[in-house]
Amino acid sequence: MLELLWLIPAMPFAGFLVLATAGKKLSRTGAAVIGAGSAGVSALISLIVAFSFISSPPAGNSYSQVLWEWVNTGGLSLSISFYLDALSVIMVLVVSVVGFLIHLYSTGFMARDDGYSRFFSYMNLFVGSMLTLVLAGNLLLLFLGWEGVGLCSYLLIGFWYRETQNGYAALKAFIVTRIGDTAMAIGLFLLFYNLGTLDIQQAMGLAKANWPVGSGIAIAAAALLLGGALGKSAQLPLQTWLPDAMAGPTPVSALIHAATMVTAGVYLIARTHVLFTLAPPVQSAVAIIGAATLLVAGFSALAQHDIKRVLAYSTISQIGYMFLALGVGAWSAAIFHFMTHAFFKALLFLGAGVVIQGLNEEHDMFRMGGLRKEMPATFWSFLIGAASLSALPLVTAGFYSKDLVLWDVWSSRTGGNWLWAAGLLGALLTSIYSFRMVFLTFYGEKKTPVTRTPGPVMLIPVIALAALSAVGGFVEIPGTMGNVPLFSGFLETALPKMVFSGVPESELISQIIAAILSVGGIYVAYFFWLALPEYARDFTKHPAGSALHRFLFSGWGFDWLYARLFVRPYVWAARVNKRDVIDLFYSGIALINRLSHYALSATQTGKVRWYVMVLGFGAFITITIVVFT
Amino acid sequence: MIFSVPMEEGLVLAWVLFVTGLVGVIVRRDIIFILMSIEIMLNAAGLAFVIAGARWAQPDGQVMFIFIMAMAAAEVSVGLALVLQLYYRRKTLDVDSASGMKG
Amino acid sequence: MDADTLRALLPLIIISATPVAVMLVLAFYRSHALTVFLVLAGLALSFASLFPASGLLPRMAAGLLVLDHYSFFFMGLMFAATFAVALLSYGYLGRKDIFPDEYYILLLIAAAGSAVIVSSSHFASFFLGLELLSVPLYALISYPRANPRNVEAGIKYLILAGTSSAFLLFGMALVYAELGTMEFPRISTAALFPGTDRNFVLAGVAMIITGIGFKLALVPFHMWTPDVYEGAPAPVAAFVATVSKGAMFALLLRYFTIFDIRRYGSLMLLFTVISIASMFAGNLLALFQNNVKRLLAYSSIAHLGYLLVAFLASGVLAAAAVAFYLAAYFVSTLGAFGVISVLSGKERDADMIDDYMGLAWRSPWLAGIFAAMLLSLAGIPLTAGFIGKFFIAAAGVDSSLWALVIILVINSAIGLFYYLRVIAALYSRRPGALAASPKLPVLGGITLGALSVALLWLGVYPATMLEIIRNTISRFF
Amino acid sequence: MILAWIIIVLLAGGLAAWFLARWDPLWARRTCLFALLLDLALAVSVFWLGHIETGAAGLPETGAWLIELNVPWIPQLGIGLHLAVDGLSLVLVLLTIFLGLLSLSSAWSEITGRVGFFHFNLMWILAGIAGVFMSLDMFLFYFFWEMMLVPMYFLIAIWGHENRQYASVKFFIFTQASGLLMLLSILGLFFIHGANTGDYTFDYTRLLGTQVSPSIAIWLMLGFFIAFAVKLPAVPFHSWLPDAHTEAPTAGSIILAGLLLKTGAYGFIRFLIPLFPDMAARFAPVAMGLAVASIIYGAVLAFAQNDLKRLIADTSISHMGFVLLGVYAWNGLALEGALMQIISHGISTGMLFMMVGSIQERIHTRDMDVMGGLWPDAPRMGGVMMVFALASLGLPGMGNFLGEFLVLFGTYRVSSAFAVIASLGFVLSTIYSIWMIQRTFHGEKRGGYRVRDLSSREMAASAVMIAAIIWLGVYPQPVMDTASPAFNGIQGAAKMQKAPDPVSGRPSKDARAKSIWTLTP
Repeated sequence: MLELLWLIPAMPFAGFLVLATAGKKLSRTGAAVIGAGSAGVSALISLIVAFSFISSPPAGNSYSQVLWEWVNTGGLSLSISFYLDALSVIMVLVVSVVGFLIHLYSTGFMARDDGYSRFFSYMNLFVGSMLTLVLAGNLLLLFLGWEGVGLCSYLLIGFWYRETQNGYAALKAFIVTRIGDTAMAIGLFLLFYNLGTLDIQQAMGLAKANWPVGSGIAIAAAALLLGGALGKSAQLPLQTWLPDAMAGPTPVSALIHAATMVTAGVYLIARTHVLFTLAPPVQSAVAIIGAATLLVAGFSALAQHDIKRVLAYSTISQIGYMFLALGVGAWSAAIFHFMTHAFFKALLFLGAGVVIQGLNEEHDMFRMGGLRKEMPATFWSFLIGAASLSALPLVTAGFYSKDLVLWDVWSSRTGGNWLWAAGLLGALLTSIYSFRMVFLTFYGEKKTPVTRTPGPVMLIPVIALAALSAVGGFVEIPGTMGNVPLFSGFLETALPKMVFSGVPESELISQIIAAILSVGGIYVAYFFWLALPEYARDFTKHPAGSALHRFLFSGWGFDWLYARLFVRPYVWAARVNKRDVIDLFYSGIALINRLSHYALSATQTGKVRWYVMVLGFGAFITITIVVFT
Repeated sequence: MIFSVPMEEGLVLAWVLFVTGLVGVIVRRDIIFILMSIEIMLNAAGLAFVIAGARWAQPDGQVMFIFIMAMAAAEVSVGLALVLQLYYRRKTLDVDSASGMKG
Repeated sequence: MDADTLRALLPLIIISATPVAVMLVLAFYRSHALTVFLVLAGLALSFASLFPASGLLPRMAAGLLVLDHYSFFFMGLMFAATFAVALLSYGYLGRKDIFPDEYYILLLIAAAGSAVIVSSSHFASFFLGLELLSVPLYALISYPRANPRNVEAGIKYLILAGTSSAFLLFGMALVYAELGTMEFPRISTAALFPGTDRNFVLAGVAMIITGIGFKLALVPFHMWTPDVYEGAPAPVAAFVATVSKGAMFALLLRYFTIFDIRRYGSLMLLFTVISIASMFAGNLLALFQNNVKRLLAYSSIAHLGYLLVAFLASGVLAAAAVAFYLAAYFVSTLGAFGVISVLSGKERDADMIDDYMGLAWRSPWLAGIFAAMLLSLAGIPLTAGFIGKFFIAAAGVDSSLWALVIILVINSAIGLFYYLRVIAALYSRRPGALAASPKLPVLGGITLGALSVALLWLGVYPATMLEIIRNTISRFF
Repeated sequence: MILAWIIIVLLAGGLAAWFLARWDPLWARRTCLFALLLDLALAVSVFWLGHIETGAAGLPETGAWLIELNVPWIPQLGIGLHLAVDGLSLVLVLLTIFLGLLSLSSAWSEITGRVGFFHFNLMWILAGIAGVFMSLDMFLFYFFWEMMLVPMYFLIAIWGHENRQYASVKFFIFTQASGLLMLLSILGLFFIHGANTGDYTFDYTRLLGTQVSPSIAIWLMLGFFIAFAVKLPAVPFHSWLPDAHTEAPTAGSIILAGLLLKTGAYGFIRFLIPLFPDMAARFAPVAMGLAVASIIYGAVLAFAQNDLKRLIADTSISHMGFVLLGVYAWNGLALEGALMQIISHGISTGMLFMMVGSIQERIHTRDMDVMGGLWPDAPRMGGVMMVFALASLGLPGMGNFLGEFLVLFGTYRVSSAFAVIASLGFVLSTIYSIWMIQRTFHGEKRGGYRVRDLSSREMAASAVMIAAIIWLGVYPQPVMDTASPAFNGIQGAAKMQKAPDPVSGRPSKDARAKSIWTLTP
């Protein structure tokens, strides 16, 4: 059944084409059916393909399918080819299932919005591009998916194009990711020049064969690919665009800025893990960046008022965990955390969407409250999501994945106690801000009335995701509790095993510490924002406190820094040169001609005697030249 | 006896005559005087021809002088006709009045 | 003067006999059409007589004239140009409705003078031809005598021509004084042996160059050109711009090529300076000129500068380049002035650019021809001017006069501006002063048509003209 | 003889249109359409003829000419009417006809005054351009090179917008002056070849091997370089482009951007580098520096404009920088990339100008400060403009992306520094494209006007072009197969030494040890 592989990305693309061309004529339900339908069919096929891949794995645990020859000239031979192995099976499953659920949800969420078919065409294009990215057999096709995904995030962030703010947010997202993509493009050039091919498996094989560990080429290639990953996955220093990307509709944030697109960087590093193993300094850089990002984002999330910005910063932080795992070589742990994160983060966003629509577009958490009774189903699923985010021990999927990451970091050869400590601190922060969000929105007295309750079509995905967030973790039972490594076992066929250096029983210690921190965080959140809310309020009034609050609120001032460092100089340079300084040179020449014209025509006085004088003078010069030279 | 004035002095005389004619054309404002100065210049050239002819003892110089005289006469006659027209129009003989076209 | 020489002299004889015949006919019956018919017949006959006579060449006539293929080629060019000028004058004078009895006679005498210059090989014949050309021009330039500008132009030309003739004669006298001979060929060989006092000869040559420079309107001696072209009637201005310059340049080219100018550093320097100065002054003066006639005057100064570049290149290719360029320049200038004369009304010529505003939308053919002529002067493909400029550049590059050729390129770039200004006016949307759409006169239309066909023919398929040049000019070397 | 017919049909079509317009302007348009379609048929038949002649094996491998026509024109000077077509020229001729049809369709509604003369000029420009792409006699090439100017000048000067006089004269003088410099180089080559071999000819194939002493060769090469750099336009010589594009009518801008710029690029590939291979190799760093400068400068300039059409004109400077970079990288990949960039830039910028033309038709202004919020009124126009704005920022899946990437792949092999700086162009092109869309279609509506959406005819043309640009992006192989034998031929002609293709495994040690600036195909 693996031949159906090409249908997975083809269906959403087909949906996009139908909606883009005939969008206007379709009724709302027609658009919904095509939009959600194509995502659904794609999810179904990916389930079938995944099942057949797992049940009867093809030779060499990978299956590649070539569609047609894309470019074949001057030494570069590329074709549109899809490559399926364990890693891409999981990615395809997560992307298509979560994508379908979000499509279903958005049929309800966008019901009252005009541009219905336009929304679904962009969403289909996004799912199609993401699936192409995940299934790409060569790096250029991957780059095609990569840019397609960036384009859709631009289109969808700026979906409500009437407010210019959304436009600017979309512009910022596209440009920042584009900076990352340029780095990745240069990486591609370097790889092609040195390896002669862009086919991923071939390239990785050649790299391993020809490049010694730590060679300059490997470091350069890995660093450039890392640049691309940073841009797309919103890690330091290119993370400023994700919080502003919340300007888009909530299902967009759920699909793109939580579950799938932002993890494309993780997938890229996982896919080209050979390069990173060949470049240890770059791998440790990945870990350090991951750790730094998770702390920065964690702290910033604490100070946010807008519910979606909290989730945005939390996404940056959780991806920081994945980068941390990749950095220390725990490939399968990172992918596992990606899967669980996709479930509970999508759930949280969709829940937030329900809440926002219920309180007619109210985003500020401090003006929400007491929604426990009003929306019980949403409350419970949101709670499960938050618990899973803060890795509530044993019950939630988040616990299994995050603790696996923490333990791998602690016990890996290249990891270290500092990274582990950062991870723990991050875990604490995570549980604090997630339960701060829960208490502010669902507990306390009601500040704004609920005007709209979510329909069934919005609740089903939320509940489904809640189930996945709870159950999703059991796929990988850690050693201390029965050791059922289904997930990492499955991934071993594609990604190398984790290299342990630490002592096995330390896993229990790290799990206990993590559990204590997670529960402790919940209590801290309860203490500050439910029991003694005024304590938190006057903390922010205190001058030092308010300065810290503003600093954290603005995401550690990166926006302020980049505005001064890049944006303003570029705009100034463009404006100064609007008249095109080189053009002045040419108008200068024209001026010289004009002046000399007027000077010469002044000599034409019309007086005959002056003419004879010039004639005489001319004769005199002629004689002197002829006789005396 | 061929009375031989050394050629260089003759040419110097012709040159002096030529320059006076040229200055006359440049300085004088009255058209009649300008025409006269042109006559002087042409005769100076004629004199130079005669001197050259004398030096080489060939009649060519004098033949050329006759040509020059004929041409000078033709030119002056046309010139005077034009001067009449100008006087008829402008009631003045000042050559600077005839400077309508410039620039 | 045996029979063959007489037959060889036939063209000159016919061109001189025609004015006499016209005068006699005028005495009996004064009709404009008959006069013009006779003139055209005379010119055509003399042009036709060139071909039988060419069998007998080369031949010296009475020591004064040299009749060879070179002079016959240029004679043909002069007669053809005069033919065109006569045709244009018929329409032009017809509209001025004054009886042009002596106009055509003077024109023919001037044409005869130019023929004499082209074939002269002796100071006397050169001087005679020059005066035969100049004196009729004094009258022709101030011909209608109606408005004051004509008389003013005539007087200016007279005074300056007189002065320059004096210079020329004095130069000849000096050269004669020193070398004892007045034939050009012997002069160019005589000047070589050291005995003679070089300063006198060089001073003489310099003064001759001054006289010639005046006639060719090269820069230090160009002051008269704009006023005369503006004042003179359009056909006469065309005659001055083409025939008088062409004849003089033919003579200059013949004798200075034998004289092998390259050996005399000072002459090379002089002509280089003059050429550069003419190019720059001609183009710069014309840049923002609003009077079309003055603009064409300045452009003709610039074109003479371009011609000098080929002249300085000296060689067979350069001579062919000069001949072709002169032909192209003749056609373009006659065409341009032809359009002006066709458009000129009763009281004044159509010489301001505003008269030409939006002409293209009222009489597209006339505007098309004028634009084609201007593009040819600018050197744009499909026109003779392009091939001419290409030839000049080829000659320049061949004798690697790189500085001159670069300046040629810069100047033709500057020159584009004012040609485009006129074309822009032709095709502008605002209607111009000449509101009434001018009825295209039959005769004028035919000449302009013939000229534009010649322009395109030379521009697109110049091989035939090159063939003619090859067996006339190149045989001379 | 077909090649001569392609040009004659265009010329005759122009003349016929001019006369017919006196009775009914529609007939003028129809004759032009018919002439172009006939030409398309002729060009396509050349394609099949090429196949038949070389058997089914497809186009000749060694870049020999598909069809050749060599008739003496001015024998005294060794000038012949030498038209020939190989893969490269054929693709460019097809592009000429294709964009000619597009500009005709845009002029269908926009041009109402003096229709006959307009179409006459239009067809004669196309004839001149087709002539440039096909002529192999240096004189004939120069003849067509200058012949393109006059009708283009008339197009801008008569049917242009407010500041058309200044723009048209500036365009004319820039191109003509640089053309004359090229003329001097051609003549220099002519005489040196004549002196060496005694065979005075302007024929390109015979001039190819001339040995020119380096001191002269540098000047001859510069003459060509300036002429093509002005036309391309590269940075120091670009200032005519924004004016000419802004003031030209839509049809004029389409031809200017789509075709006239390409004659410069074609000149580089066909004439400059093969004629002076060693000098071009030594000059390559400077040229690539200029190319990169054009990419950056063009992008920054575009971002600063508030006149929409001027913005798109400046983007052409940036895109053509990639072509120049690809040409001077002078290897198979880079040349294919340059060709792809030429074709896709022609289509995308042509369509952008068409859209700007329709916007200007509706709201009579090009000033972006007044625009804004056009999307609700005209979603289809917004969609089409968005597609081509994305194409111009190099979105994968469209032709421009492939062009730029192949160029950079090729350039990286020659000098990585230039490739890295040039790829900065991706970010800058994103900035101006998205900023353009933001200020025209998104945001709230600033001017108080009602804009009607694209008519079905315009939508049909746009759909064809969108399909073309995406087809180029996703399946460019047919275009590349047509052109690659031509490039092999040209590279062979240029007798450049071949560096080892990095097939598999690391390129040989010495290939990397050589200085980075050596030119390796």
